[in-house]
Amino acid sequence: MANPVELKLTAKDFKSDQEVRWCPGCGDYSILAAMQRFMPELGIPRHNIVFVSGIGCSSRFPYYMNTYGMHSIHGRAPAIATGLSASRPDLSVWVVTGDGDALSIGGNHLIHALRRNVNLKILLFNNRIYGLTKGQYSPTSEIGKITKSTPAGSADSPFNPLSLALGAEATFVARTIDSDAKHLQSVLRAAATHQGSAFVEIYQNCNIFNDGAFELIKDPSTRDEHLIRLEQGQPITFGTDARYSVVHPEGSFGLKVQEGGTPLIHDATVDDPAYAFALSRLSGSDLTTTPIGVFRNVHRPSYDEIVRKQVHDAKTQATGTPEQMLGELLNTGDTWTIL
Amino acid sequence: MANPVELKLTAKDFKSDQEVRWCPGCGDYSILAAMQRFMPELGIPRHNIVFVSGIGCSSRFPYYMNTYGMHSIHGRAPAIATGLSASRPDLSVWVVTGDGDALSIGGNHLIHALRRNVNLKILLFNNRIYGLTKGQYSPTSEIGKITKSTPAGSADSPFNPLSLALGAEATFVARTIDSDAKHLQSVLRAAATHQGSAFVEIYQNCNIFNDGAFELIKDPSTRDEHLIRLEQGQPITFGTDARYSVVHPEGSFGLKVQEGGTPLIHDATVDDPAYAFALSRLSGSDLTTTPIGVFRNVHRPSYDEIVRKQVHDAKTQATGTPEQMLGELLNTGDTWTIL
Amino acid sequence: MQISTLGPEQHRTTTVGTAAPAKRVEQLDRVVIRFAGDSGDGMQLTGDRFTSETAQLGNDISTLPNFPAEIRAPAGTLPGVSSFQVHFADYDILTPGDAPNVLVAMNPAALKANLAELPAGADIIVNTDEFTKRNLAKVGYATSPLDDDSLSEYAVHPVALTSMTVGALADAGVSKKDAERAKNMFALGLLSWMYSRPFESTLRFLERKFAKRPELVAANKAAFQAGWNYGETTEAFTVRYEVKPAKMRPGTYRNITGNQALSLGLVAAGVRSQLPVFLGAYPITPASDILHELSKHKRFGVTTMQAEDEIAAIGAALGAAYGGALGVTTTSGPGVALKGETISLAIALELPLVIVDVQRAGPSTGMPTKTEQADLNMALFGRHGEAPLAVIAPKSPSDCFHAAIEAARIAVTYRTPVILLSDNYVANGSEPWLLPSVDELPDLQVPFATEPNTADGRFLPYLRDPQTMARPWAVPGTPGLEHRIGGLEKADKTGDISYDPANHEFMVRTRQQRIDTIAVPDVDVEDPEENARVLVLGWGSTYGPIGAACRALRQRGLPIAQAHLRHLAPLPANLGEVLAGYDKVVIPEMNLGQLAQLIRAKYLIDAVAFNQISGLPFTAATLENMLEDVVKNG
Amino acid sequence: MQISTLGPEQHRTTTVGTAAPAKRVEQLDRVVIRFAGDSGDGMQLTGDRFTSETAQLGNDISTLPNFPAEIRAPAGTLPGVSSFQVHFADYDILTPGDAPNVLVAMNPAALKANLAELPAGADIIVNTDEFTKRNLAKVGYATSPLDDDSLSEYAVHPVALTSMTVGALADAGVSKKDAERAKNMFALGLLSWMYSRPFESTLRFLERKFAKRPELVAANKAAFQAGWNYGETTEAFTVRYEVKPAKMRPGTYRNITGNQALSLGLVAAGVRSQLPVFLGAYPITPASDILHELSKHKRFGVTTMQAEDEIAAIGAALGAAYGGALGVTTTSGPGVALKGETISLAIALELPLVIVDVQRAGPSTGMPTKTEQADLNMALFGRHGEAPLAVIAPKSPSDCFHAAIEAARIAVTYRTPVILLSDNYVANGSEPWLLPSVDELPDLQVPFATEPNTADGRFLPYLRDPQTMARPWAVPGTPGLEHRIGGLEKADKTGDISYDPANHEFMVRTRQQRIDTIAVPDVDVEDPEENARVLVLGWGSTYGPIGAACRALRQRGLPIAQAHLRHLAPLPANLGEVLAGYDKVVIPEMNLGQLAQLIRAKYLIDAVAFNQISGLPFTAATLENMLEDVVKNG
Ligand SMILES: Cc1ncc(C[n+]2csc(CCOP(=O)(O)OP(=O)(O)O)c2C)c(N)n1
Ligand SMILES: Cc1ncc(C[n+]2csc(CCOP(=O)(O)OP(=O)(O)O)c2C)c(N)n1
Ligand code: SF4
Ligand code: SF4
Ligand SMILES: [Mg+2]
Ligand SMILES: [Mg+2]
Repeated sequence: MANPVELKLTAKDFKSDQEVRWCPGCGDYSILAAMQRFMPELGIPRHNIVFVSGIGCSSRFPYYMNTYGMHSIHGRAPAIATGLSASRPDLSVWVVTGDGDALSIGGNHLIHALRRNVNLKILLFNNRIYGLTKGQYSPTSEIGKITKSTPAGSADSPFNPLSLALGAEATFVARTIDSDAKHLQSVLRAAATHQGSAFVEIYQNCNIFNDGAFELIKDPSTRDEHLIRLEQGQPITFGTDARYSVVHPEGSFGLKVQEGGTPLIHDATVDDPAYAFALSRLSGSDLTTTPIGVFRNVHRPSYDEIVRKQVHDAKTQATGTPEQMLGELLNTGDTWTIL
Repeated sequence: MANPVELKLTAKDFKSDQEVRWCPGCGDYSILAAMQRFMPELGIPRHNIVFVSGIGCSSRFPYYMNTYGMHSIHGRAPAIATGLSASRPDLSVWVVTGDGDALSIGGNHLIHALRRNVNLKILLFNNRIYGLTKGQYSPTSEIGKITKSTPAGSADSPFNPLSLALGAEATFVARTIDSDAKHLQSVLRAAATHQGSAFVEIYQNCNIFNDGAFELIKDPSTRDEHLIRLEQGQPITFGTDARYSVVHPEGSFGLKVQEGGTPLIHDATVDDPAYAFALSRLSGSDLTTTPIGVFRNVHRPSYDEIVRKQVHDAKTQATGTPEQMLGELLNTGDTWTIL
Repeated sequence: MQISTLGPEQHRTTTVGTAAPAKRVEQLDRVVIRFAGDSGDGMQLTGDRFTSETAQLGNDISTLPNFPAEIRAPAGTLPGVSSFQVHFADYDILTPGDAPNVLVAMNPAALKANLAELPAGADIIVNTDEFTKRNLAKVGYATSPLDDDSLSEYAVHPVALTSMTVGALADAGVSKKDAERAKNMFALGLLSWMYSRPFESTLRFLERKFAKRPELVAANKAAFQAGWNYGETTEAFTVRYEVKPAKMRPGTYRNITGNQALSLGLVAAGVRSQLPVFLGAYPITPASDILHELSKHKRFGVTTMQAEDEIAAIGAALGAAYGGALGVTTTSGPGVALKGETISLAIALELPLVIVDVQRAGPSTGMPTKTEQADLNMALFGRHGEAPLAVIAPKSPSDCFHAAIEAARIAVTYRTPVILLSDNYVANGSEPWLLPSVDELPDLQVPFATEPNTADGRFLPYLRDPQTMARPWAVPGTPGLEHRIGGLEKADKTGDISYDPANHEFMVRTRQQRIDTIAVPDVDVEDPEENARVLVLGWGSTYGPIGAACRALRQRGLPIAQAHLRHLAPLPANLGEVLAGYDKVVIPEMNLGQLAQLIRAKYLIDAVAFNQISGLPFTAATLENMLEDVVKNG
Repeated sequence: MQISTLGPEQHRTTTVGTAAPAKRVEQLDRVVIRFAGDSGDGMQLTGDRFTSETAQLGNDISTLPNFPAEIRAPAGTLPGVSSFQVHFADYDILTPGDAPNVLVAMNPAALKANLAELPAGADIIVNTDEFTKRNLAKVGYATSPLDDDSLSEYAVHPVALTSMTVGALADAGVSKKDAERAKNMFALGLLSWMYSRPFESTLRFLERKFAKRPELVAANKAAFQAGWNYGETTEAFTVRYEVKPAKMRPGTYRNITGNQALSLGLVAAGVRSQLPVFLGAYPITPASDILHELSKHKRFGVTTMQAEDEIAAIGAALGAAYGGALGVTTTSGPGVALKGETISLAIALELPLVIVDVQRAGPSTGMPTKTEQADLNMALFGRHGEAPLAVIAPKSPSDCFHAAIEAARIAVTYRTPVILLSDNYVANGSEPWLLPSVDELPDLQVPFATEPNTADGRFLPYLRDPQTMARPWAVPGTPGLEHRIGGLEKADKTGDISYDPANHEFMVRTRQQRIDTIAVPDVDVEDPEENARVLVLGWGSTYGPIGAACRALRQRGLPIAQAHLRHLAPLPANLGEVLAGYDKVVIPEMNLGQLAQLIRAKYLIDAVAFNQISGLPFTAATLENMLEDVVKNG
């Protein structure tokens, strides 16, 4: 990796020449700005960075980043990015996706990318709604949600994206919020340095079709009572004066929030995903106790690494030029010669 | 439900006239036999039972059951069965699928059926290989597995099907083994009575392409040292004379196996999935400590129920014959009349 | 492009107005008005209301909205412009009009985005309040077009719409923002005055819409009134127009869009078949509205499922069809591309299924809000193996109702998937619809199988009805008919798995024959004088512009015949004969010639393809020019 | 069906043998042998070995395996029969032969399953040991066909294959089971003797195969020897045959199947383009073997990824292509049906991609182990919107190598997806392949973009090469060329999102033109006497049977011309002219007339479709009969 100082990049360098076309007030703007400010930190030249997205409001993201980018088709970004990442170790590959794109049509590619641990940074902009198609419920919408497609209320329980990711063997799982640029960047930083798949859920406000979905944990008047900031090695407390603790009742597998008590010390590096899973269950649709930060961050060789090593080993053992090897390959097996 | 005694059905009644065409020795035979013996217990007339499958050796199952059945296309059985179940509450709908069918191409439909809690009994015959296409690795194959498509060893970590199902909000999750007819039937029984999605992983031997995959927990000489039978309300112990206990070390989220110690008491009805998740992590690819039985069995309204209630409520509130209502519907809004 | 080529010229007759004696009243036979503004300006609603008033008056109408591609593009920008065009006349019309006679431009962007389509002499009503430096700069106007002579060809009516609305509502007790928002009602009031529209329905509408906020009812009514009064009292407008009612078939009408009509058609098909409708759908523009609409009609036993993707959507619909429902899935091109494998399964299973493709411009994501007819080939051929099915297409917004019923009829009668090819143009366009009476609608009831179908008491799931070639629809739950079906090749009659070569040959040919023998009506030819040598053949949404162009030509003494296909597979039995009756066949399509290829292959005639693939419907003028050339020069 | 219609009649010349003086030796010009037995009997291996021996001898060869649909159907049943047919001759042949001259039947099922295809007079070698009551009953033989006169038309050679093998291996130190298993080597030994095959390669093969179990090497060699000796010594076989080497072009040959050749072609394309090959695939019959084969060639920088489904497979391949790899995805019909949406994206992105469809019988799951050509329409038209791409098809097993290279050439040169339509028949069939020398293979190098492409230093990702119309391949990692691409309609040159109608019209037509202007070789016509009035036009795997039928006709003095298309899109430029030169064009296809439709539409000629859709390749005889009729009766 090049030295960040040498590159002398600024946020502006990451702005493309395309006019940004989200609705005024959309949470996507904040994420874009945070990303553009974060990117120079990476110390990677712009041309070695690629954003791949699916379809959705969120998936317009690549157009606005002055890097390489592909706005692909609905749900397929993880698959496309897998091919790119596996064949191009020199690139930093980011996937931007929405709750519909990643969890509805693209659910299978997502869970397979995670289990493979492909070296992708996957940012899921979760606004709990289909924005681009103008307001149908999504797999993260609360049950009973009334939308254009569910006038009598939706009938399906939502996914908890983090639980799903953990069930799919994800090695890095985090959550952050569009409006908290500093936190967002801290999570991006952790994701960027993770080797393998980093899955980041970003709560994002869609002010047109699902306005205020995350208000409880954004509004300064309620936020502190509901938002739990996870910090590696730190006790998990929140509320004014750390009033509430997240505790692990004896004999229990889940977690509880209570006033006082001995708070759990957060450790994202625990190998057993049961811990992060328990943590992920703290937050339901109602957001009353919502952890943000890095839930899980463990090491497992990435798919790309293993695949490339296999190719590399085979190449190292090979002798001769490719042309010679090809000649030999064609001549393999029982051959005969007509003179 | 009709009274089972009245129906006077036997296993034979559930045998179709089709010649069974699995390889001699295939574990699928045992599962079929166990199912045919179990079915009369259900007390449901044959014509109200439907088996829907995808494609794979396992997916041939419906042809051999003398009920209604559909051998559909690869990976799509949960989606097809969802439409059937949601529109036909009177039917008992079973999905039979394989590790490739359910977890590879069909992964998305599976996790969505589970989150919706569609009233389906989903039986995943896990032989950790693609049988029908003659021996490629599957999403449950051990990492490093050498198969036709991975001569240098597979590069991806497998799914733990139960962890994945739990991450996808499954309400009923169980595991059993092809060779243990009694246990298999006990699990089928529990699944059949569950309202909503019941997800059952059945370890199944493919003696042609992955023979002996589960030998460790089948062979009488090793079985007892590795197989953990979960029984509701019972301590989780195994080994000769219940030598080993599954314990929950204080402060930990995962589980441990040790000699002696205070065994955990199994309770599948715990609402927080963190318990079942922890349990699911006990078994890795190597099978050294493999629980079987019902991991989780909790209640949540099924998708079908909610959807049908919405339709039912709307119908009850409606007045007039459908024809009258249609006439009114057509005449809705600003109309004008030309004389 | 001249307005005179748009069809019959607009005819004016000046009289003295009755409603507003101070103003001159001119009689027109037709008018095309385009309301254009920012996405936030409520232009769709304004257009809708104007349309409704016009409908009440008894004109024939055709409308076309034009949405921006973005949800909310930045205010005041060109991509943010939203418009609604309404064409009304005292005779029956076929299209929303090629070019507007009147443009209402709520801001500089709306003016700039639409100017190129205005014929010289058109009226432009502009909201001068929005012609600020900043707004002008946003769309790249160096100077205001209102101040230079760039609009000299047009009749420009500058109106301070925003400030006059705000002024009129000074005492209405609403916020300035709410007052400003009501400016579209001011515009509507003004236009309603100009074209002498009855406005009661609009007032009623406002009462309904703002039922929960009475102050907004009052404010919007006041804004409407202010606009009306402005027309009547100021000298800025000296003429008022009237367009007499059209002679339309007696009956009750409503104005309806294609997507609405299609949804109602599906509901009606459920009622008339006595089957519960099960819609499996995944949202996609421009088909989502069908899902939205159908989800409101649960009282008819309609179940709608928003599936996780298009494959699950059709899967669920197929599962429901297997269980005895009228299975439907609705989508657009990219969704159909994903459904191919499941459609192929439905063909093998021989189950009824209606697949609606509201076409949009492709390939790939393409232009989701634009129209196209380029999915015909995919509908016919987009599956592996020989996988024939029935394909039909509606020709106009209201025709979507009948097309949906016809699709359901074929599906349930012949136990086959049917693809219904709508497109963005008919889906979002609207026109008056003569409401059918329910019992005139076809009876779609088909019996389920209830008992064995062989002499020796067996049930053969692939034993066919000799007439329809349909296999029995034996739904789970039927005692004694337990059987298994699947995607592997099936033995004739028994449905058992079969690898027998002769059986496969038989089954492949049978599946094709099943489709070929579906009874579809003969195609009609419109050739009033029966002297045409040129036939225009079309399908789907091109019906309107083709029809308008043909009429215009005939009025100019150039004979031309028109035939329009509703059924693309199978083709009507008389089509070959019809085509053979003309020297020249021209096939205009919004693709690169897909129907033309089919016709050429099947009938070996040198049909000429005329293609436009711009995302926009043909204008009647374009077709008229092209056809004139063909008629005159062969 | 008579053997004499299979092509040139089998010619016999009796001489005194040299190798085995006691036996009569007959010279034959061609032989078709079918080895048939239970899945467990090793018939594929036996056939392979016989083929290899035959290749060593210099005959021309064509082979065709026939696998059961099940993995292991119950032993001894009809569905469990596995067979391998080999056709060899002293001249160049084009097909694996219509009907066997010799059937080796290892059990009653093998006899019953294959008997119908045997012409009268054929030799049948049966393993009498397996004709037990139980085995006979399994296949529904009431009495043994060896005991009644049902085989009286044939020359039956009853051989106690199993027991003689077991007997011969009594002292070999192997289990009875292993001894029984070696019976296929006994059969091979006998047949090798009968047809005077050189057997060294088989002995070497056994050494390799059982390297880890020397006792099995010995046992199998002994079984082979026993079979050979049985032929030589017993009186059961009085005649030995010889088939002289064919006159083949000088060079080194190997026998190769289509799937192997296709795999090697992809490796070669990687080497010759200096691009890493990235294969994204999901297993499916009959394409999986390409994935298996390519996964062995990592040393060439080939990466293979078994994806979670077909959509991910092509997605990954496209992602890799975007990154500068030679992206490939391999599948069969159901897989292509799933890939349509992504192919459409690849078309919009204008990136190179090779999509291999090894066709099988459809629709739906169909008959996975049977052949068909019914995916042509899907390849050409199976996507939403106007989504043109290049389509090519190999004509024989070894031609798959060159077709793969040609597909890669078009993909990388023109930056387009290319669909390569193989099928089960060529994929699993084999023939001798004259090994090309590596540097004769085309140079496929194309330059990546490295710098801005406008005078003012900008980079326009959709600025085209004037010759190829290809846009620059600017892979991520290239400094200064950062840009964004996607599936929405793109503005010409800049590639920015565009909803401009004129731009869309331009881009749609440009994408079509890009494909239409791909340089493909003219189609050749084989019409040796240049006096034919009838042309047979084919594509893909029908080449062999069409060619054999044409030769047979010509030998009978009936002139006929043959043209075969490798390129289906674009079609060769001279095709229209070629077709116009004949009175009648006949198009045989293993579908319901898909190419025929294309040809009729494009050239407006009354081409006659001749279709067989049984899952089996045409026999030369079928085509010869049909064509004879056309040539004679027009
Ligand atoms: C194959 C396909 N199906 C459906 C669509 C329509 N579509 C576009 S984006 C989208 C969902 C958007 O929701 P989400 O991923 O949450 O993104 P958001 O707009 O909320 O950021 C849908 C259904 C499509 N483009 N392609
Ligand atoms: C769309 C599609 N892709 C691929 C296939 C080929 N295929 C059939 S079954 C199968 C996997 C079988 O594995 P699994 O589900 O584990 O079932 P098993 O045979 O092991 O019981 C595959 C890849 C297919 N039939 N359809
Ligand atoms: S619709 Fe919602 S998510 Fe989309 S741009 Fe607008 S505010 Fe953002
Ligand atoms: S291949 Fe394996 S899973 Fe399939 S039938 Fe044979 S033994 Fe069973
Ligand atoms: Mg969203
Ligand atoms: Mg399996």
